[in-house]
Amino acid sequence: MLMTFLGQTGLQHLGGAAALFPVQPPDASTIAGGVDQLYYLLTGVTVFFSVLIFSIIFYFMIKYRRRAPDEVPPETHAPLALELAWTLIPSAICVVIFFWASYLYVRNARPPAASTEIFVIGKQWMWHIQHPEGPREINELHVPVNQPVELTMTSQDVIHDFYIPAFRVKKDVLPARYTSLWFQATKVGTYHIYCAQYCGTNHSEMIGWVYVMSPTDYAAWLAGGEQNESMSASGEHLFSLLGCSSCHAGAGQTGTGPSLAGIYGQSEKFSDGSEHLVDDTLIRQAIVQPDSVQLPNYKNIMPTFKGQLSEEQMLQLIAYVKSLGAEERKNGQ
Amino acid sequence: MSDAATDHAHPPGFAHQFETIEQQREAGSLGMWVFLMTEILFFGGMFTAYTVYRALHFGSFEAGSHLLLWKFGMTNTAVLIVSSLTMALAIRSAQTGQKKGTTITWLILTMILGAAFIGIKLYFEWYNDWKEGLVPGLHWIASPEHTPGVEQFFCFYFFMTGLHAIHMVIGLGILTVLVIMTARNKFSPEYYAPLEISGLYWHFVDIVWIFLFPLLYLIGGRYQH
Amino acid sequence: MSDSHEHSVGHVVPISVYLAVFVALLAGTALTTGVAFIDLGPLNTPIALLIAFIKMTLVILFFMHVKYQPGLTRLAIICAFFWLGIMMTLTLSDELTRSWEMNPKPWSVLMPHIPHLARFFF
Amino acid sequence: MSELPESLPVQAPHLNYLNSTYGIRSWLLTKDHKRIGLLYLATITIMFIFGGLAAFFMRLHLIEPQGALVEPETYNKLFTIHGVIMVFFFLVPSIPATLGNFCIPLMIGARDVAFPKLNLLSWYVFITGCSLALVAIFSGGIDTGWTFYTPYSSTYSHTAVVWMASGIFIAGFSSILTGLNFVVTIHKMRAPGLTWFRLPLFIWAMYATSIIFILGTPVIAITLFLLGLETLLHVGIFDPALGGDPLLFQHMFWFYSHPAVYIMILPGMGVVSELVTAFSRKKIFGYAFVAFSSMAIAVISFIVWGHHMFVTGQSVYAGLVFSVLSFLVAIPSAVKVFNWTATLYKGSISYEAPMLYALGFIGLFTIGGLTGLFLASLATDVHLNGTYFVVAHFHYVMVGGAVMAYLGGLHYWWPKITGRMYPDVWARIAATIIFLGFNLTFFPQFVLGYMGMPRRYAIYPAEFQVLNVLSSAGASILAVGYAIPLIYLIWSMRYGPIAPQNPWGAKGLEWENASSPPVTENFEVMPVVTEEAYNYQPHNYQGTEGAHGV
Repeated sequence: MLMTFLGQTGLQHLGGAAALFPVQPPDASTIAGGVDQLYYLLTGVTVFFSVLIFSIIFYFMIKYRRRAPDEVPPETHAPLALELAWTLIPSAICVVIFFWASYLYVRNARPPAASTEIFVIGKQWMWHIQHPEGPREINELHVPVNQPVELTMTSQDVIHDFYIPAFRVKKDVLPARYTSLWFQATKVGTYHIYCAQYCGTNHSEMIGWVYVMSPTDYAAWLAGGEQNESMSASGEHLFSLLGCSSCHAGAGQTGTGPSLAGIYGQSEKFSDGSEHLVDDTLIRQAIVQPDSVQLPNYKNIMPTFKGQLSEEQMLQLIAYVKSLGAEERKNGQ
Repeated sequence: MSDAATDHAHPPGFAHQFETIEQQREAGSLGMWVFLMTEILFFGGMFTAYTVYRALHFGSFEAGSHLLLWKFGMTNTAVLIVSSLTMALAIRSAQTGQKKGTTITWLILTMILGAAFIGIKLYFEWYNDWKEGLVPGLHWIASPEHTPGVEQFFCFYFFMTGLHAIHMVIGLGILTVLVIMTARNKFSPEYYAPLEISGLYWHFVDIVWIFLFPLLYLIGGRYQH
Repeated sequence: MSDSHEHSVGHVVPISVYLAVFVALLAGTALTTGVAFIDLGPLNTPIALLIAFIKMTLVILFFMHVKYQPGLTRLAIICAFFWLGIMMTLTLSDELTRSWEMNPKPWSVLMPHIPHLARFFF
Repeated sequence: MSELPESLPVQAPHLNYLNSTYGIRSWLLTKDHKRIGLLYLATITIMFIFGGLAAFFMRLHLIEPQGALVEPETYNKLFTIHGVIMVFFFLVPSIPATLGNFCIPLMIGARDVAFPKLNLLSWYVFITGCSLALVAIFSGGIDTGWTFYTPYSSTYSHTAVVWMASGIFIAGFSSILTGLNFVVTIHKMRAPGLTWFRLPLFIWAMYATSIIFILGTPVIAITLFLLGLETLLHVGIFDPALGGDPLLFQHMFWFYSHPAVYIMILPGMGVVSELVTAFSRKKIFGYAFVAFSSMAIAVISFIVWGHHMFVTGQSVYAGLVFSVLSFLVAIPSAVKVFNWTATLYKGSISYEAPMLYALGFIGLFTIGGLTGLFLASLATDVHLNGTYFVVAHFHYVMVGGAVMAYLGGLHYWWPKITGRMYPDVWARIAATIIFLGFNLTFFPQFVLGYMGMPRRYAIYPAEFQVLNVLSSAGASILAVGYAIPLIYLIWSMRYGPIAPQNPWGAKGLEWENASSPPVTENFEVMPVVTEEAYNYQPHNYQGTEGAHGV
C-alpha cells in the first residue's frame, strides 16, 4: 500500500503542471477512482523496479568496468535463497495486483439493478444512440449525473468498441450479439467517446461526446427535441405488425408459440435438452434463426425474420419483450 | 543423396552432417514426429473450431450429420485400416531384408487402398452432396431442412474431410516415390528410414480419419432414424 | 559403424502382433458404428471418442512402433495433445460461459451447467 | 578492437564457407546453414526496410491532429503493412532464422543442422511468402490491421486480404520447418560431452522458441486458411451474419499470436545471455534458472492469449482465468532480468557495441515487461486496451527488446559471420542513438494511452498533439540510428579489418573452435566439450559444479 501512497502523492504533485501538459484523463465516473488507484500502484511498481534495475546496472557498469585487458574476474555463486527471493517476491506482488484488479473488474462488470438502459448501435462509422423514452441521437450521448446508466450495444456491420476514457469504461460492440457496459457519471461535463476497435477507413472519425447533465437539465433535454414513442411501445407495434402476436399470445393464454411474458432473464430448457438463459442475444437468435431456439412442446414452424429487421427494430422488439417480463414480475408480486 | 555418393566408407543414404547412421535414423524419426506434432495442431485448430460450433449449434450439427452416408464413412474407415496394415507390412518387409518385389507389392497395395478411399469419398459422397446442393459456398440449395446451421456443419465436413483428402493425396505421392526408390534398391535392413518415416505419416492420416468418422458421421447417434 | 548395425535396424514387430492390432481396429470400427444405433443418452459421443482414442493408441504403439522407441517420442506425442487440450479447453472456457451471469457466488452459477458442459466436452 | 584500419586489408587467408565456392548458384543452392542464415539476413533486411518506411510515414502523418500526409484509407494501409511485415516477415524470423541458423550448429559442435535441404527449402518457402505479401502490398495494399479481425477482414474490407493471408500462411511453414530442424539438431547433433546443462543459453532459448514454432504456427496457418475460405466462399465460419463467431477467430488468432511475441523475445533473451556473460567475463548467474525460465515462458505463453480479449465480449469467467495465467508469465521474465543484472556483479565489464545493446535490452525489456502488468490486470486493461499504451508496451518488448537483441547479436557474431570487424566507435554511437531515439518515440505513447488516445487513428483530437510530435521526433532519431549500422556493416564486409578467431575473448565452441569465418563444415577438428558454458574462471572450475543445484 506504500506504493499507492507514493503513486498518488507523485501524481498529485504533477497535478499542478497538468493544466499545461495533461498527463491524465478526466476522472468522471464512480469506476474511474478505483481504476486510477490500481494504475498508480502499477506505476509505482514499474517505476520502482525499473529504477532499481537501471541503478544497479549503472553502478555495476562503473564499479566493475574492465581495468586490464586480461583481467579475470572472481567467481560468484548464485545462492538459492536469492533466486527464490526474486522468484517469490514478484509472484506475491502479482497475486496482490491480480486480486485487486479482478475485484474491481467483477464489481464493474455488473450494472446496478436501478440502471437506466440506453441502446447503442455502432455502424461504419457512427454511433446511433436511442433512449428508452424515445429520443435518438448520433455520436452524442446525454446522460444524467449520479445515476447508473447501462448501455446495451450492438453493431450493424463489423466489430466496434465503445470507449469513454473519462469513465474508464470500454467494451467491444459486436454484430449479431449484445454487449453491455455501465457507468455512473460523477461530474457534469463533456467527455470524449471513441471507437477503440479498428473498424475500417474512417475508424478515427467514429468519435463523439458524452454530455453529463444535472437531473433537471437531463429531464429538460428529454422533454425538448424530437418526440418519439418509447422503445417498448415501438416494439409492441412491430410485434403486432409482423404478426408475432398471433402465435406468441399474452400471459395465461395458449398460442401456437410460447408466451413471451416473463420469459426474459429466465433459464429455458430447449428441445435438445440444453438449457439457455433468455437474454438479448438469445431473443435476437430466436428471431433470425428460429430453428436453433426450439422449446419442447412447440413445432418448428416459425419463419425467420433474417434480413427483414433493422438493428434498431430488433432492439425495439427486445425492449418490448423485456417490458413484458417487467410487467409479469410486477403482476406476480 | 548426392552427399552420400561422395563418401564410400558409409552405408548408402548416409548424409555427411551426421556422425553415425544411427544418429541419422534417430534424427529422421524425431523429425517426422516433430512434424506430426505440427500436424496435430494444424488439424487441431480445425477440430477446436468444430467443437465450439458443435457445442453451440448441437441440433444443427446433429441434423447435418444425419444427411451424411454413414455406410461409406464406415467402409472408408475400414479401407484406411487395411492400408495401414499393408504399409506396416511393407516397412517390415524392407526391415527384414525380403525381396524388393515383396516390399513393392505391399506399397502398391497401400496405394490402391488409398486411391480407393479417395474414390469412394469423391464419387459416392462428395459428388452426391453436390447433386443434392449440400456444398456451402459453391452449390448450396437452402430449404427448411438445409438451415444455416446445417450449412455450417457442411462447411466443417468439407474442410475437414478435404484437408484429410489433401493429406491422402500427398501420401500417395510419397508412396510413389517410395516404390521407385525400392525398385532402385535404395533400401536395406541397414537403411530404410524413408520408408519408416513415410509410414509414420500414413498412419497419422489414418488416425485423423479414425476421429473424423464418429465426429462427423455419428453425431447424436443414429438410433432415431 | 558396422558393429552397431544390429542396433540400428530397429525392432522387428512380429506379423502376429500386426494382425492382432488390425483385427482390433476393425472390431473397433464395427463397435463404433454399432453403438451409434443404441440410445445411450449423453454417453454416445463419449463412448465413440473413447473407442477412437483406443484405436489411435493401438496405431501409435504398434503400427508406428512407439512401444519400441525412446521416451522422447512419447513426450512429443503427449505434448502435442496437451497443447491441443490447452487450445480447446481455454477456448471453450470462454465460448460456453459467455451467457452466464456474474454472480457473487460463482459456484452456484457453475453447478447447473456441469451436466450440460460435460456433454459438450466429450 | 575499436581502431579503424589505416590500410586496406588483405584477403582472408584461409579457405572458408564464404570463399569455398563462388557464383549465384552456389548461394541459391547452398545447403550450408551459414549461407542460408545469410540468405535470411538479406531477405529480412529488405522486409525491415519496407516495414520501417511504413512506420516512418505513419509517424510523419501524425505530426498534425488532422493528419499531415495521407488520407485515412492510406494511413490504415500503412499501419497494416507495418504490422504484418514487421511481425511475420521480420521479427518472427529475425533472430531464429539468421543468427539461429548461423550459430546453432557452431555452438553445439555440429557440421550442419540435421536436415540441410529442408533448411534451404524453408528459405524458399519464406521468400515465396514474402513475395505474396509484397504482391498484396503493391496490388492495392491491405487495411485490416495485422490482426485480421473478422468480420471486417472477411466481409467488409475490399483489399488484398487473401493475398496477404496466403503470404503469411506460406511463411508460417518456413517457421515450422526451421523450428523442426532446430529441435532435431539440438536433440541429436550435440558434440560429445555437450550435455543439456552445458549448452549455451542461446541454445536453450532457441529450443524454447522452436517449440512455439512447432506448436503455435500450424494454428495460425489453419486460422488464416479458414479466413481465406470464408472470404472467398462467404461461408459462415467467423462472420456472425452467417452464424459464425468472430471471437473464435480472435481465440485462434491469439493462440498463435500471443506466443509469437515470445518467438520474438525468447531468442533475444538467449542472445543477451551470451552478450552479458561474454562482456563481463562471468559465468551466467543462476544458469538453471535462466534455462528453465526459457522453457517456462514457452509453455506459459500458450495459456495467456485471452488477455487480448478482456473487452471483446469474452466471458467474464474466462477473463479471470486468463488474467491470472497472464501474471504467471511475468515471473520467469523477472527471473531472467534479475539474473542478467546479477551476472554483472564483480565482473570485468567492457563496453563494446554488443554489450551496449545488451544493457539497453535489459533496461527496455524491464519497462516493457512491467507495463505488461497493466494489461494483465483486468480493471486497468479495460481502460488501456486498444489505446497507445498497448502500442508503447509491445514496442518496448519487440523493438526495445527483440530488435535491440537482434542488433546486439548481429554485432557480436558479425566478425564470425563475415570475418571482418566493423568500426566499434560508430557502432557505439549508433547503439546510443537507437536507445535514446527509441525512448523518445515510445515513452510519450504510454502517456497518450493512459489519456485515452486509441490506436490506429489517422486523425486525433488536438490535445494529444504535443505528445505525438515528441513521438514523431523520436522516430526520426530512431531512423537515423538504424541507418548507421546498415551503412557501416555493409562497408565492413569489404573494407573492415580482418577479424581474429575470437575478438571478444569469449567462451563457446563458435569462438574457441571455429575460425572466422568458419570453414564449410564448421570445424577442422570436431570439438569435444569438457566444461560448462561460460567458464570464464577456469582455475576455479572444480568448485562450481552443482552450485545452484543442477
